[in-house]
Amino acid sequence: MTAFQIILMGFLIICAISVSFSKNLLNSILIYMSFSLIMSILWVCLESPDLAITEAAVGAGITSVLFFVTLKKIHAIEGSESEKKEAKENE
Amino acid sequence: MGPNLLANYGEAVSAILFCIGFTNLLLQNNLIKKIIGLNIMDSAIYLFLAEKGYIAGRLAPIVVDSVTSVDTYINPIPSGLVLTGIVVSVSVSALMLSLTIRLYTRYHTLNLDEISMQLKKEGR
Amino acid sequence: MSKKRSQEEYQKTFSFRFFRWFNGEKDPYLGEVEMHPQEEYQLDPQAALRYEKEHDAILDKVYDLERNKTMQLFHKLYHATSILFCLFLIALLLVTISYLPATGTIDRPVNNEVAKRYIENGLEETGAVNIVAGMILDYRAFDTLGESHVLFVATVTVLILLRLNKTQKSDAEINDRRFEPKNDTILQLVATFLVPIIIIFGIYIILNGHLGPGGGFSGGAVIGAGLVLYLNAFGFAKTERFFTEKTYKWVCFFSLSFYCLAKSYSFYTGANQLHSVIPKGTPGAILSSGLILPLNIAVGLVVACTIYAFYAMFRKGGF
Amino acid sequence: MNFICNFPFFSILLSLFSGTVCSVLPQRAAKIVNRVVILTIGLLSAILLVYLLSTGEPFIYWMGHFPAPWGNEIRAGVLEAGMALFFCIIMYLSMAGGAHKLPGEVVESKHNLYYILVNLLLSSLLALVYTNDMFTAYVFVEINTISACGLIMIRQVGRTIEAAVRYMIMSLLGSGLLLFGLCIMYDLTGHLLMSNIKESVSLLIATGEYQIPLIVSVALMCIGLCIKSALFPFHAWLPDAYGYSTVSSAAILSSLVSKGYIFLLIKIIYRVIGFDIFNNTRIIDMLFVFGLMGMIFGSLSAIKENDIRRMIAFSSVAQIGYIYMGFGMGTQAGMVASVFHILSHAATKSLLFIAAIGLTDVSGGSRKFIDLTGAAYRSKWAGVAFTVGSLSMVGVPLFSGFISKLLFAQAAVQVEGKMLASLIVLGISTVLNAIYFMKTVIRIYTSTDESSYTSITFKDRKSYALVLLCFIVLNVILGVNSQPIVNMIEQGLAMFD
Repeated sequence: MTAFQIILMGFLIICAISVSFSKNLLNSILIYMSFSLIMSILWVCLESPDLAITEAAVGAGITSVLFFVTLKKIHAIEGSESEKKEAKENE
Repeated sequence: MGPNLLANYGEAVSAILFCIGFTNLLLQNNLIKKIIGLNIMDSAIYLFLAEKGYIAGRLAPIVVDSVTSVDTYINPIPSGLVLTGIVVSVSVSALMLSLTIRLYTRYHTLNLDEISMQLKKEGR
Repeated sequence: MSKKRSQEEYQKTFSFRFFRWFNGEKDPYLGEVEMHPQEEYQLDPQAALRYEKEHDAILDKVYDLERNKTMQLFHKLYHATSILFCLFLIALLLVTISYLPATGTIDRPVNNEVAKRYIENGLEETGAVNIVAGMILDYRAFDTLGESHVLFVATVTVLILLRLNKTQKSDAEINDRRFEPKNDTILQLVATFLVPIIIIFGIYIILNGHLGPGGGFSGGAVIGAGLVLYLNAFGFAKTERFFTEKTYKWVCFFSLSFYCLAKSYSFYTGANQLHSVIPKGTPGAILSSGLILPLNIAVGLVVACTIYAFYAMFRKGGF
Repeated sequence: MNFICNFPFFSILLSLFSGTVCSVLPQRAAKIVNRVVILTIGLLSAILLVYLLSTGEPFIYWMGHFPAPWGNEIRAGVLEAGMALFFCIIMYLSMAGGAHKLPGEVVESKHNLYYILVNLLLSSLLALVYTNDMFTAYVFVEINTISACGLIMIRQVGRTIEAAVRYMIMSLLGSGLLLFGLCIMYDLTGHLLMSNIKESVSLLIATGEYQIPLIVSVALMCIGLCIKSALFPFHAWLPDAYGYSTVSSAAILSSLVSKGYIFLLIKIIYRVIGFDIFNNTRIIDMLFVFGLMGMIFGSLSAIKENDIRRMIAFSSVAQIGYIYMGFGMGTQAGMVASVFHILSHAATKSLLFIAAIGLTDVSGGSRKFIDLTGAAYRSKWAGVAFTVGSLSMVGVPLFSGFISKLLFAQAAVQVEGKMLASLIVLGISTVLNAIYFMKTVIRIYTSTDESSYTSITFKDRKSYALVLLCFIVLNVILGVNSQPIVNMIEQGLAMFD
């Protein structure tokens, strides 16, 4: 169990660092999602199922959805710019 | 250095994560990444707290077969605190994201430095 | 040498003006200053354009990030100090942690009489099988009351930032429709299966908050996620049939008021050593543990509505 | 238990509940509810204060059915009740003084939300004042932060939103550090209630265990609260936030929000760590140095400023420096001076913000000094009030600022190592204060020959003038009748132990 926890924690640190250095915003949000998921597994290992459920529903679910809507709103998801152009041309 | 660094490896990881989040919040130019940094920072603190409640070889604090001996379960207090904390961090990140949307619709950038440059140029 | 001033001379002095101003008899400008509306100053348009361009050029020079040496230096200095500060913080925290009591062991200050009573008497005193739920909704309920208001105040700020008025709303709707999946069959079919299951699972988590892991907040988040999925699959037209801003307002109002009043009752009776009339029930049954179940339901409703509201606000600035 | 002991709990719950109620009420009703609630809470706090002065004993109130180490508690002493009363007075006056500007600054449909924010802000301030539990304090600190952010950006111009983002980033750094410090403290002591933590901490100090983590945790909490209350190097968000938000918001933010955090810090110093233990750490030297730097650099930035509201905002930085200097002295006298300065600064700064809006209103809405020339002749009450505020800030006798400077000087004389530094900086800061405030006062009393203001009515509003009069009276009361208040503060601080 300890080895498993240590591996998970290593993943956590890798995720946190790669969020900071990734160029693409969508990528960093996906990495953050996996960060939350790993965190919730870790909490199961630490015998706190309440936290695990909440983190899985909130960190990996709701927060990420909100991030995605924001990205869509600010046109940061790749492709949405070109889609917009197409839509304009169609009009 | 104290004696317990290796035994407290979970806390050490949470301290490193805290500082990564802190650095992101302080240094990233991009607002979205700042917000992710904020979330990482908060999660790190919660990991720290959860580690504090953990006792090796004991069960989650849900009473099974009406055994209410203190030697059976882990400490429930940190879990309760973290539950409260998670709600706070969700609300804060929703607020920050909506601020981001507003800023973007007005200035068309996510970089705070560029925004303050624009404000200075407007000369008010 | 004192000389009595004549009336005219006196009228010119400051004190005369001050006293008249102080008594409110007269405005200092009336009579002394000829008052007429200022003529609008009109700049020659070409000169204005030139002037603006010059101004912009100067500003560009001053605020040009890439070429301004001092500003660049400042930025580098700022980054360097921040990184140093963070490294220092890591070192400090690691040293601190190395001195903390070892994790996982039993004889630590954390495992004291507080945790002992929560575990040993929690079932009896709160009626909740899940000790964490009993702790946050009964022993330390004031925190949780604050927490639900944090969520409420966050919604209020999001409303302030993103709610649009009627005229802007139609624009936003047109803008939103472009992003909306136009009757995606696969998504709709999957949603028809998934949404009921997700919502039932959320309700299960809420209702079992005092019996197993879960509770109002996580269950509410799950239900909110289900609603968001439904919205994405079928569009605003469908959801607005049962969920509008008014629904949100009243659900939130009733749940939070119920929460406030119920907790006020329990705080009041607790502090004044009165007997609380709320029955505890048999531990383990669904209808047990006093106020915890209704409070979980209230919190769950607030959270589900809030999450749906966040999503709708972010997407098009209204419901 | 006496029925009056329920009052702190009633006031917190009343303001929380009124926040919820305001969300469904029509706009006018929300305004009335807001006013009535603030007045009621003020009244409750006044009664509580009288009761506590007569009994002379602080009391503990259980929040729930369980006693000390298990349940949650609030605690009321003289200082807490006095602070609550004072916060209510300032909040009521600030809301009333800015009420006539509100329709122009905030969109009509969002007035309700404004009152919700004010109610919740009040509840969080009251909870910070009364609470006896560290984690509850953290939760209400977050409510305070979010609602303050809402108050900043409810007037939606670009500057305020940018300021709100900066404010949130700084505050979140602060809350993160506060929470981390709190967690380490919890790990060392196993308690969350302030009184129990204090027992454990004194035990730890006596046995010499866990010294380093203890100091680090205290330092983290202190730095977190310093960042949140805009101590000098962390003040970047402050001028825009105070300078461009609505009038009432600026007055409330500058006088109450940062004071709530400072009061929490006082509680931590006295009730969590213990005054003597805190004074033996190096932390007070750090607070002292940052306080001194804030006093000078805040004033220097204020002198450079060309905008009246931003100038007042920068002056806040200097005044918060004063408060931290008092903490840094490490004596009872310094602490009393700081607490008195919290009161005096709150009364004066909100007066200045509200008077400044009167001056800018009659100058065509411009806030540049050049346009303010002669503004005091056009709006008499605002002119007089601004002068009173400035004199108080500079430290002229008869006004509250004089007393706080006197107390600071007296406290400084008693401290050996820090006497010279604090007296010199106090002198320099007073001179700098005088430069920029007197410059403004002279400017607004210079008559002009220009005649570009005909379109503006010169009439003073009655309610606005009344608010300014109340503020002036409050200032003079604090300045003339200071001895009972100082005694009360001393009594309240003694009750903390």
